Amino acid sequence: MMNIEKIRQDFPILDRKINGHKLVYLDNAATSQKPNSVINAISDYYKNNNANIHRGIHTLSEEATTAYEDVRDKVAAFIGAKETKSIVFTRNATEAINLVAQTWGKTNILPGDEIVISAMEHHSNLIPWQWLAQERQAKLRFIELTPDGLLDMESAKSVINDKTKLVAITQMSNVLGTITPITELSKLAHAHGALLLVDGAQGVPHLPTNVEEMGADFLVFSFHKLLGPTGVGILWARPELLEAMPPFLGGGDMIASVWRDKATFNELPWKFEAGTPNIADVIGAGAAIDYLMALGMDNVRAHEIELTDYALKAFQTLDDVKIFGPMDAKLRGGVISFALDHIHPHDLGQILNESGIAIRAGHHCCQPLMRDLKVWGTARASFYLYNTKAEIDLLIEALKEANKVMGHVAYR
Amino acid sequence: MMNIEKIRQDFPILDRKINGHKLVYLDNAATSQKPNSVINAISDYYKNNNANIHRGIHTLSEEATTAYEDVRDKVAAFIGAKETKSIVFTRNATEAINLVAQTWGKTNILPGDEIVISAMEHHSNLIPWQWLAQERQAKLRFIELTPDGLLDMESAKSVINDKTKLVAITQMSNVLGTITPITELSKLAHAHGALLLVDGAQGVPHLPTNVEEMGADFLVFSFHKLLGPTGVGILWARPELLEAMPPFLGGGDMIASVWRDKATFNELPWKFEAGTPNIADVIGAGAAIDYLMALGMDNVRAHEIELTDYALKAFQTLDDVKIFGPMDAKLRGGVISFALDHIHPHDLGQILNESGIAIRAGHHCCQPLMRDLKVWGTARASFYLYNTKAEIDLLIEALKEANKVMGHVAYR
Amino acid sequence: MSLTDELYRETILDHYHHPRNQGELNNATIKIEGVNPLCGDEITLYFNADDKTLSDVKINSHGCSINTASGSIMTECVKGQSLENVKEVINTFKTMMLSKEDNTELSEELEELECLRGVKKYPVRIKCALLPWNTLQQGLERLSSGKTDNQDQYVEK
Amino acid sequence: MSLTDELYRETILDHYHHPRNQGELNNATIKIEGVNPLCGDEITLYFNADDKTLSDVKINSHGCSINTASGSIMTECVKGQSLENVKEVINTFKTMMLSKEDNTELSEELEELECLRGVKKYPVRIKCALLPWNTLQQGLERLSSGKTDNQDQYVEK
Ligand SMILES: Cc1ncc(COP(=O)(O)O)c(C=O)c1O
Ligand SMILES: Cc1ncc(COP(=O)(O)O)c(C=O)c1O
Repeated sequence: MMNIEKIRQDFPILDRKINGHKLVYLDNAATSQKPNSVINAISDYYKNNNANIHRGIHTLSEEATTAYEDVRDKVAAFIGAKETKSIVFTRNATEAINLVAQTWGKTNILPGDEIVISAMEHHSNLIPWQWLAQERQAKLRFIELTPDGLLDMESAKSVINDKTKLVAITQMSNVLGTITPITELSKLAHAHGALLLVDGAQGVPHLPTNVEEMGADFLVFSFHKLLGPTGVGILWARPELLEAMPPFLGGGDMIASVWRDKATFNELPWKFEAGTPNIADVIGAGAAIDYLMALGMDNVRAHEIELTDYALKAFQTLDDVKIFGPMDAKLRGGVISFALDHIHPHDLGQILNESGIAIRAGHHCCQPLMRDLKVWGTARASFYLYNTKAEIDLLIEALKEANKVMGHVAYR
Repeated sequence: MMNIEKIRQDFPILDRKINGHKLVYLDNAATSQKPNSVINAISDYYKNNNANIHRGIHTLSEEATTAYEDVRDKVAAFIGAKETKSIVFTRNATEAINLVAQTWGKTNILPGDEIVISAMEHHSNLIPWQWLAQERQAKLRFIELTPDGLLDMESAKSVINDKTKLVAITQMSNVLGTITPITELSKLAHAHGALLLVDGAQGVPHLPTNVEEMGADFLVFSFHKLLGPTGVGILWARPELLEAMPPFLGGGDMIASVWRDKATFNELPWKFEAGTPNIADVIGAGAAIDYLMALGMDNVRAHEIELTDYALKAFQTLDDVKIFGPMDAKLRGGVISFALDHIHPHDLGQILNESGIAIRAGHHCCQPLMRDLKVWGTARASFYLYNTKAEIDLLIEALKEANKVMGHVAYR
Repeated sequence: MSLTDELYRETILDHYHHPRNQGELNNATIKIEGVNPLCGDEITLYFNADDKTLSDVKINSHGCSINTASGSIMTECVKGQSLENVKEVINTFKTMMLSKEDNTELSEELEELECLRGVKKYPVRIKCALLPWNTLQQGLERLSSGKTDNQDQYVEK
Repeated sequence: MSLTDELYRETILDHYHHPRNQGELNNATIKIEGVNPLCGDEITLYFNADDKTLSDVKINSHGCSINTASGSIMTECVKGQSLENVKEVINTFKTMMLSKEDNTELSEELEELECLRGVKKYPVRIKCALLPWNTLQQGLERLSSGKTDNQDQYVEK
């Protein structure tokens, strides 16, 4: 069990007042807040060790290099990866997916091949595959959802076939909260000779994650959603895949020998890290992992199941509310998308903000899913380890208030 | 005139002790140190305003969006760009060059076309053009240097012709310190219908820079060399070029409307910023600009000319030393590459480190230039606004010491 | 009265719940979409016009109250007006929303727009209010350029 | 004695200034390059060998003192040795450089390697010392795989 009150003290922003109210931050699926240990890791680095890495022989450069490279080990341990060299630092999950599409994709996808994603993918796990499919005359196919918002495994079985070269799927939906059956999908994909890319942008911060158990071939995620700084994402891939992939961006650090007309490339993982990396934030990301490992991801997950269960029940006490996604907290993460009958999510977001409650409103970068759900957007409250049941009570109270402000006129 | 002692107090790392000596940081061409205002801008952001930007309606998101977007105005002002929408945030200069090569390049370079760079380009301004040239069956050509390390304008005139589509050139060499005649090159390139990309990674941090006066079409640079955080680079381009360029990476934030099988793209500059950007560090970068603007880039440059002049003269008091690059401080930046006859640069770097002096040793990501200079690497001392003549004296003293440690045996 | 109450003053709620001129125009001279990628608001605007007059206008809104109300009031202000007038109305409204000062005068015919003035205090919402107007403006540009291929999309910046 | 003096102890400087077995071997059984991309050190290693013995070896170094001395001593240690012995020498040296403890014993024939033990205190320099050995190791692998196309490059990790 985690002591939430103690945890909250590690997050300075939680003392922030918004419109006279204490901040209730329920926008964690967009980005998480950061503990002092992460903030301090970054400023300590700049105050004591800052230097460019890899190519330096002086003390600062050596310290910076060690600190930066040590985070790779931490990331590997955090996601159960066997080899440190399989961890590539990117800017964010989005860049990591683009990297795979532009290197693995362009060398492996041929005309007539099929790429399979799901109906609830984030634009970041859709656009790169749209482009790749267009460029390679391949086909992009979609696994549909069940009426209650789960991944439909019947649909998966019908779209994944021997033409499938890649299944790219979210570990947890950032709209519905749905957790997908990754291990099953992995078996299905592998049975047809396809690879599995897991978009862990939502999953890795909230669920215990092990790439070997999942049977993944690629995993991507972003540290800013995982208590870490902005500007750091991860691409993990099986080393033999990375070895075979051509480099992504060209420049300093990713080369071995360079002539005017040709170049040879560096070893893994540096082959994929061109130019000066985001050193300070990678070190900050290491502090985020330390923080979560000390708490234990099982405990984080348990807390979020408890919160989500509480919230789902509380929502049902409201009039005119519709919740999107599964109603069983064990099948989903703490991301609750909802609609009130007569209030546009955008208006709702603003009204809640008057009480210091931060939620998100809009399409959540999932426009195709919105089209399927026949809405233009949803309101979304999403939780993390520092959220409390008291905050959910405040949310529910404020939603009742909102109904008053906007009136109950049953039009449109 | 700048008060250097006062400036030094803004940089906490300068109090650092290395091997019992006060740090003498002369590795600024690799990365610069950061003032408190930059370090605090980042931690203040995480402590008070952290949220994901653009898509949020709550207060934190609005504050974060405003703070992030305001930096674009600052960058535009700093480099004399007329339109804020012409400023694209990237990870570093390297990514910015790759962006141009992969979007503008792939839509504009045809078989038989020529791309012109110089003999002293950083790998980051070489590899992307090698790839583009290979892919498009175009030709990569090189402007040579004069014997004293200046850009040879006769050579420029002979390689730039009507087949040239792009001239991509460093504003200042990170090895020789050479400042290139950008305005002349711009006229030459434009007279042949070619565009000019300026690699400002070394130039922008140290020289007053104005894209209009330079006549540039593209300018790239990195904030980590400019008092700013790691993880933020800039691509500036003439807006009509950016409008015509296809997007680079696909994902959240760079789209307008998305369907399962197609998408339309966002306006400039967001079309080129896929996924959650490095929000905190962009805000830190804004603080770096504020710091430099308050001092005035003319003053920064004047200080560095003074230091460089002093250093060039002091070096000449050493035995067996060779300096690479122009000997007139007005024609070069404060980057001094040198060799001692009997000491490998790598050894030299380590010996100086024993006295707390941080220099760099190696090929400085310019292997083709090293081959031209017929060396395997150089030692390099590089200055910034917080360096002093006293530090240069310490460097010279330590170099004399090094000659003793390694012995004067005139072999190899 | 809380800030929110002020924002959602009655006129806005009225137009939100009973938007005027909603729907489609068959065979419209111009059909144009407007999108705000940042929040996902989308509208489709239809109008009939010759080179002098905007004779009819309809809008299909799926936006928030501000967006819907702004579009609804806009249709009332421009329907049947000369193109010249329409442009002036657009200018007046955009000036009101975008100028730092808060002293744009609204004529009697435009006084319904008054209720949107409060939106200025909420910078993120200004775009919600502007989307219909910017879309109309782009539609007029297309009209005068003669390119009436009905393929256009206005993207809010 | 300062740390630096210790590092640059006489044996290293001697091998740095008078490297043994420097140069090229014409028609070598194996020619292989070794590169440390992080500092730019490059060596070219040549050796003659059948399936039992490494009969001759030459090295072309352009590295720092540690790199050059390490390569020079290596050639002395392995020249004329059975392949089995060579592999053992490589193992011994790599263990000495990479193990946390500092208790690797060096036999009499290898005692010249002793001078490189001090390098362990300078983690960035360990790669300088290892490059010739890793390159030799890769060369031996190529020998036993039968791929003697002389196109190989070992890249230090
Ligand atoms: C001239 C020049 N160009 C490009 C770069 C690449 O900069 P970054 O590593 O920040 O992308 C550098 C810095 O190493 C440089 O000195
Ligand atoms: C499921 C999912 N995938 C991908 C992303 C993209 O993450 P980022 O913006 O950090 O690249 C997000 C976050 O917005 C997400 O929720």
